[in-house]
Amino acid sequence: MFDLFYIPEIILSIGILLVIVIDLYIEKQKYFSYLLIQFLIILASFYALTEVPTHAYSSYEFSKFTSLIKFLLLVGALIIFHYTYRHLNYLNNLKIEYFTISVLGLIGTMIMISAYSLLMLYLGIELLSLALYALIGFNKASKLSSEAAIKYYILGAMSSGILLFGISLIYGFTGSIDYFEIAEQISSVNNNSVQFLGIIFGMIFITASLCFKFGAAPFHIWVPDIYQGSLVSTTILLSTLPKVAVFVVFLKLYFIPFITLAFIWSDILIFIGIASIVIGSIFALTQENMKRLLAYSAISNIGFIILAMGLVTDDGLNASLYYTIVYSFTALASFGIITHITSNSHGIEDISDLAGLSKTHPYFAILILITMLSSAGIPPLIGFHAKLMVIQALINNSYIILSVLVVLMTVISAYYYLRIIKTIYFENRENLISTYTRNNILLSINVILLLGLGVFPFIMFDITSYLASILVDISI
Amino acid sequence: MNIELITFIIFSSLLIFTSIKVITSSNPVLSAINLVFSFFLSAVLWLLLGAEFLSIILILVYVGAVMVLFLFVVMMLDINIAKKNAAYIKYLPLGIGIFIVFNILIILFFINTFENINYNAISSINIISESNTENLGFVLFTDYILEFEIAGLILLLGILSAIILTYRKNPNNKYQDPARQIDVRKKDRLKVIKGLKE
Amino acid sequence: MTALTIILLISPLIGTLLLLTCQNRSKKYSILISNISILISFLLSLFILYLYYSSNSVPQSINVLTFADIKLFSLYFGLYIDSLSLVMSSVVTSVSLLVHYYSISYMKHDRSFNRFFIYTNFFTFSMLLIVFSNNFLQLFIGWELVGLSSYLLIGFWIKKESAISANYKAFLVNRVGDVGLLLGLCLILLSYSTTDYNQIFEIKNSIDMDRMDIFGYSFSALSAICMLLFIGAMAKSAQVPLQFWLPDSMEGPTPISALIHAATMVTAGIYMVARLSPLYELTDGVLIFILYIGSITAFFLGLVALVQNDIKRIIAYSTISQLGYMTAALGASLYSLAMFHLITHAFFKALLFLCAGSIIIKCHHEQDIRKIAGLRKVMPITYLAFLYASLSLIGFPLTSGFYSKESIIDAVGYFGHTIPYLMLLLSIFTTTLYTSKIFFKVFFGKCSLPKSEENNFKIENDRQMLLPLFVLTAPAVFLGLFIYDPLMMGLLFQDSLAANELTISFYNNYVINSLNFFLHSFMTINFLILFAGLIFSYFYFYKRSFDISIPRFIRAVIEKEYGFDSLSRYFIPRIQNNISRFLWKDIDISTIDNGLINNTSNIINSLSNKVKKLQTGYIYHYSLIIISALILLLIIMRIAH
Amino acid sequence: MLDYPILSILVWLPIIVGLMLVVSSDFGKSSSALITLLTTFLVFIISIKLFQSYDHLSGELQFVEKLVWISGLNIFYYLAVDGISVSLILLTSFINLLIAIFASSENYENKSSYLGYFLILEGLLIGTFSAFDSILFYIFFESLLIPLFLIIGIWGGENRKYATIKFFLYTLFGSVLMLISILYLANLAGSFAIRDFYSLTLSFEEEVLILLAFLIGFGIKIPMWPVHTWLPDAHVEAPTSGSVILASVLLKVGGYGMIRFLLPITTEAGIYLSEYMIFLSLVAIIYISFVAFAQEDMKKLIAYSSVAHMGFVTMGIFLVFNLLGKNPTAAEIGLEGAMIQMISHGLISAALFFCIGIMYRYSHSRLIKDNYGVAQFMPIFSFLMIFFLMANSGLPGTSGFVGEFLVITSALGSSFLFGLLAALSLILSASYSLKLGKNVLFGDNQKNHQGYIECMNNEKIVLSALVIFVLYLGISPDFLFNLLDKSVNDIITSISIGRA
Amino acid sequence: MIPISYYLILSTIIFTLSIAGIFINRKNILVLLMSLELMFLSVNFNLITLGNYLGDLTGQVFVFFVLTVVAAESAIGLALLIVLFRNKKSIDVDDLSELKG
Repeated sequence: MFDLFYIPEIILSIGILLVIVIDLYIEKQKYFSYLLIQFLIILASFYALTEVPTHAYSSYEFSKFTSLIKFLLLVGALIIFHYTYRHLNYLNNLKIEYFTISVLGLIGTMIMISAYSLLMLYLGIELLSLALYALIGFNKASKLSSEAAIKYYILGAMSSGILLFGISLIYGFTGSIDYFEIAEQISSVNNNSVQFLGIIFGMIFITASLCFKFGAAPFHIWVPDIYQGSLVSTTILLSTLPKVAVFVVFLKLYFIPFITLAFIWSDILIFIGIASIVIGSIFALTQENMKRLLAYSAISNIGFIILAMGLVTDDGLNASLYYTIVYSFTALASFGIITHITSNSHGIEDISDLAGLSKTHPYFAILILITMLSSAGIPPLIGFHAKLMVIQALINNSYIILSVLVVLMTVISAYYYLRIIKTIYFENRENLISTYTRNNILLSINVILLLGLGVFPFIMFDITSYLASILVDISI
Repeated sequence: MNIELITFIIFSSLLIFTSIKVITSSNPVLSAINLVFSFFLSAVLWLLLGAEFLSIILILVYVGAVMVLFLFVVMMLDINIAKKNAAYIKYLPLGIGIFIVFNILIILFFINTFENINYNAISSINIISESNTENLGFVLFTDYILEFEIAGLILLLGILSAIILTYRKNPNNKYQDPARQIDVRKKDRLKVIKGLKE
Repeated sequence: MTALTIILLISPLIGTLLLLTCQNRSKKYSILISNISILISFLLSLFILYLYYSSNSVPQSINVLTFADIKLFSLYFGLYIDSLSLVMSSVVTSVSLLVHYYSISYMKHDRSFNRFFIYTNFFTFSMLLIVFSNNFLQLFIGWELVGLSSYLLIGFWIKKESAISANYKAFLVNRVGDVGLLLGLCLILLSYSTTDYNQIFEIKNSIDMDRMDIFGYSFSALSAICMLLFIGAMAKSAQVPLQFWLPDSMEGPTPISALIHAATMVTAGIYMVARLSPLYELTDGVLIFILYIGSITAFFLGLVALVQNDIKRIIAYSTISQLGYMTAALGASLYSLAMFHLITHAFFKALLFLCAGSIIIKCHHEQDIRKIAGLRKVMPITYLAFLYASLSLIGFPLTSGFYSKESIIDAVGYFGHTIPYLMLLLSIFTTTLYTSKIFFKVFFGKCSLPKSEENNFKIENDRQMLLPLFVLTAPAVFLGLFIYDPLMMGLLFQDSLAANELTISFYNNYVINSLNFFLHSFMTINFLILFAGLIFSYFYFYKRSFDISIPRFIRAVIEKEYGFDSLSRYFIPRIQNNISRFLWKDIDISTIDNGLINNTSNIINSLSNKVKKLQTGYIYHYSLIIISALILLLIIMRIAH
Repeated sequence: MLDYPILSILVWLPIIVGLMLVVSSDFGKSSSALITLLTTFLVFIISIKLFQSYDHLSGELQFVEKLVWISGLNIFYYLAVDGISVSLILLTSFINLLIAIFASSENYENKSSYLGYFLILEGLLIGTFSAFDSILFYIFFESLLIPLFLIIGIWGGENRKYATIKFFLYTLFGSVLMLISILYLANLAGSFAIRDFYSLTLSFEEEVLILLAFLIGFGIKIPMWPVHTWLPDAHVEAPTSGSVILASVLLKVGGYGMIRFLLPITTEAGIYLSEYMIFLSLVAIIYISFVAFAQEDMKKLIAYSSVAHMGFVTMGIFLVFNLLGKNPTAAEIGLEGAMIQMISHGLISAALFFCIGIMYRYSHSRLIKDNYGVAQFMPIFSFLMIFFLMANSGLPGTSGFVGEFLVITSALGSSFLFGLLAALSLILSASYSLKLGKNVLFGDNQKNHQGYIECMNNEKIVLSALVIFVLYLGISPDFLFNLLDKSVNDIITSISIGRA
Repeated sequence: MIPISYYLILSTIIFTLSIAGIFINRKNILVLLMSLELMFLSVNFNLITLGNYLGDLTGQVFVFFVLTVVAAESAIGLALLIVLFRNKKSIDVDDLSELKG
């Protein structure tokens, strides 16, 4: 049982305990602890890739798919921590606990990804959520931060309750919490029986809760407030790692235990997806706050992912995977840039703070330009290909009207991305923006990837096809 | 009508009553006390369901620790007793409405009958002894060992977060910052003033 | 002959290009280049004309240079050498040469001396392009280039407000005609798949039967084409209702008025119809239309000349009226007569204009005849030249104008076109009146010039200005007599014009010969009217023995050019402005841009602003939304399953 | 055939140089201008080489470069040219060369990136004209927005923010609908290659919807009435060179797209709707001419005139539908007319925008009333401008005439009314073009507040080059016809065969 | 035996009561936290009941973990509450609306 196959999680768990202890003794040398954590993550990611698991704990899945996703998460965390360290350091708010809590949350995401039973899933989600509650409230001096934290806490706990209620229903009507057994059970249930209805109810509860975690409309309501209230470094974490994890949870839940219910959840997901796209686009239109705007943009992006997933086809699955990875890339870049730009020693708050950035910091201006255009889905950037794949999947499944609606929303959403570009490039107001570095190689690579992968989209396409193929291997 | 049913009816109606009190009472202390009552009542009902260990845990952990924590916070924060304001009344019908809709949706469904459910493939049920605690302990440390470990992580996280969130240096404490002492330059301290010649 | 013709044609173009390159050289270069190039053309056209007649050549159509030859259409530079084009080119180049020579002195004080010659040379080239064209595309190109040079020359004085509005108007009105011409051209291309005159003449009959729908009516394709082409001619030759640009074009330098707006360009329409006479002969109804247009123009625009006071404008209206005669002749299928009048008119009208120019220069750019008087003594040469030109214009027996004009009137009457005949007859009277009006007012009475200049006989004007007057007098007075008989016998344009037999029959049965015609004319009503006109004007303008008050209403109508004046000056611009503003402000900006486009974005924006309020920030609202959504999903599922 | 990938070079050379210029702000003004000049010149030379090596007797696609781009989706990196593409590529490289020459004397803040964006734009335009994979086409088509957006937004006029956003969203709106059609077609065809779409059999309803989507997409780009309102705003705010490239090349993308997509794919629907579409074109020609007449801003006037001239292009294209059964020759005339009109308008509008830019330099106003009596001070310039205005009003002997003439001929082949209405443009275009000349160039400007002086040598070179080409195309459009003939013919025959 | 539905209905009522508690409450965040506790209680009820019905221990194991997690969660929640109180000097729900729009 204690084989080394769940090494990344174990490494991180044990390592983080060590860091907590070590940190107590070398309180002043924060950089050392930080390096230690980064080293841990690198080690874990190394093992995540190299160790090909041979067999599995019944409620914990190991596969190429999960290892790859974990690897991506770890790399993401590495980058995020890199930004975070410098950002917090600059804001004089650096505590090594921030990283330890983050790492625990990271473990939570990994558990979610590997979870093969509802209990494990619940624990993973909670580990992540608890970490996020703390991280959001981390900026103790800020009213907004604590307000956001308490909001997220109450709503998050409520959604946990809903999740649990759903789980209990599923457990009650199938007699198991193991994905595989649930799947078997559901496939043998009569479509018209009461039991079936109960399972559907349970599934809806779970869906609602997961959509909440995902930030999909109409369960998105917390997203903008929380994005705005928390530190940028928390926002960047919040908008990337949990999304990927929840996405994988979605995939695994819907494509393993609930696959026979696809005819029901596909409609729900499509509805939720469209609602997210519409709400994300429309609400974002008049936002003044940068993080808030990006939050709505995230909602709309999540909508694309869910929509593609709701198609229950190979190309839909492919598209959603593609979109998720691209979205994470883009979010990493956009928030990453914001961590580097500060105004009056605070993080960038309003879009108008960015006015004239192109004159004072052309490097960052170009980065934002590319990132925003990619988010808007303008070719040849990678964001375009992501949207293209989703729309193509929609059309291949004859959802023409929906696809028209979706592209119209894309046009609307393009407006607010353009507004940012407009502020940066076309306005010459004086600003007090300062940056603590002239450039950042990681950030540059990240942004160049948005362009490069857009010109060579087949790289990304091959990766996702591979991921999808190994995912399908497992689920069927 | 057997004794079990009577117990159930009494305790469950009490439970509902205390629950309503929890959410409606204007004084948070009262709410907390009612919540404690609810936990007690639940523990009894859980006993009826044969979950002895959990009912003990509920009382020990919840009433003993969590609810005390709640009360502690109530005291610490020195919160005024809230008045029932107009908004409360305004939203009450909505609350009742949702309450009813939700209940109709689910309760009707439950009433419909929960019997005759056909479970095809239930995995093995690990019952090794009569004792609920022993059984629980067994599965916890065999089948659910990984989850158990994770629960440990969660608790660690809880501790860590609670500390990091609430801990603050007392601003009244006077202490020296050695780094700043070392960093001092002469010109920061010494200011040469050219005086007027007398 | 071909090579010579090419040189003839190219010479003014080369002149233009050379002039373009010597922008900053002295005036001498400009004078030399421009005049010599035209001189070459002139001499060559006379020479080729001589060659043509002496060697009894037949008309030939030569494609010289192909620019584009695709199966769809071909654009080539071609020459149609026959008596018609050669005679026309002789007229054009001779008038052009004289005007060039005249201009040397007329324009000597102008800063843009060189530019003037660039334009005139270019104009001559364009005109020759029309004259020698053997296909419609080349015709159209020449046609437009002529319009362009006219545009540039009218607006030659770029600082003069009236001039630049006049050239704008002239170009636009010409464009109206061009629409007709272009449509005709396109139809030709569609129907015949060629634009070559000869090819079209050959297959005209087979195509004639083709019908085409225009606004629901069926027309013969050929008639439609001819009609459209004539609309082009109407604009260029200033026929009602597209005549109103011509008086305004008098804002240009006077030599230009002589060259372009009297002698050459305005006759391009006449020339074109004559050139296409084989086609026009086959049409039904179009010729009648032409006839009526012509006679209406001749009569009514002559009347307008009566009430004008600007010397150049009077002559301009006279030009329109005379062009009406030519058009009427075309309409009566008397193509050679039309050409004849074209030729004579070119000379005497050019002469009139040059005289006017001379007067204007002498009077320091005073053009109002009420303020000019008594120049007979001061400008004897101009006086004489003007006298001869006027006699020719009014058709005094034996002059060129007499032969050409009387023949047209008599022939129109002879062939039984009563109403046009009457209008043409009456217009003799008006012609006489306005001509005498200028003549008497300008040359008689008390001299209007300051005393110092009055007695200065020696310098009437520069010699360069007077020489052309001398030279032009000859053809203006005597040319008619010389070519009348051969022309009427159909010898002159034998091969080029259709329906010569009509003219010939008229000649044989009515005219007999020129002398007979001269004698006979004294007995006709024409002469009576002319004579009455002369008597009347002698007493009215010279003796001032009586005064006629024309009713104010009629006077107003005539002065306003039957409303065309207001139409062109106020209504059309105002309508266009109003329509434009309406379309721009009300439809484009208000309806489409603000109404549809910006409103959409505004609606979305305000929608966003409104729905944004749903995000209240209160936890209970948030939880309410989440729970409601959950319940909604549950209800939907409950209903669905 | 050449043994090197000439199209890829044409596409990527300017893009790469442009990116370098954009990213590195270290280049000085003069060196960046020199680099741009050299690059555009090189591209121009290469495109001439392309033109020379192009075999115009063969209707096949030439210089094909086809690589798998995204294998799973059958998306190809598929560059090729036919006659239509070659002509437009020539136009693009020529206009860009002129812009490089013109811009060499202009003074802009951050000039190296300014020029860089133009180079990127050039590459993308060439890519658009040579892409034969629909997604590749779409990518180039959409990417065009980015550099232009920045050019107008950064170096534009007062109201540039509004104009750029409007321009961007407007065109984006059109193109996303088009994208849906492309995806739909690709789903049916199983491939994204444009030529594979031609052989699809679509139901009538499908065709109508696809046609409408394409019509909106390309109609906005070209732009057609009533979706033209972005153009005047964009033009007014754009810097001179921006206006030039926008008017002379970018609008052509719409027409090109119509010929590539609309004509062959949605033939039946096109025939059904042709009268409405021709009506729209006629509205563009007449209505917009009136609107142009009312303008007080020189650039707006020319912008509206562009819309009106593009009306001829769309009309020529849509006439093909109308004439397909009736009169194939006239259809061919119409399509060639449309193509020639595109090229010619590219030259003439470029010239006019250059002219306005030169005047703006002195008067700092684009309003007609602020520019007065220019001819007194700038005779050569005025002469050239009058020439271009005349060309704009379709004077025979200039290129402006040929296209209009062919389209009107074709229209007459369809119905007299169409021909007549189209021909009215002769009057209307003259009325607004000459009004501009009359009010701006002529008149007596005693005071001369503006301090006009004759334009600089590089500007003279630019304008004279345009004069030469306008005249050459007007007098001897043979080479263009030869280039286009086979391709146009092929399109029409393939449509006819497809119907039969 | 008491029918299983009774328990389920009871738990559902408590669940709904707790949800109603979240949005009826206008004043005090603490009560919200207590409502949440009530919610988890009802869910636990469900799990135990169903586990009992199925004769399966999984339900109870689940409840065990839920109790653990909720304990940790309440700790964090209360900590956040304290931070909030320090910042705002109030834990009124109505004061929690700086983030909106």
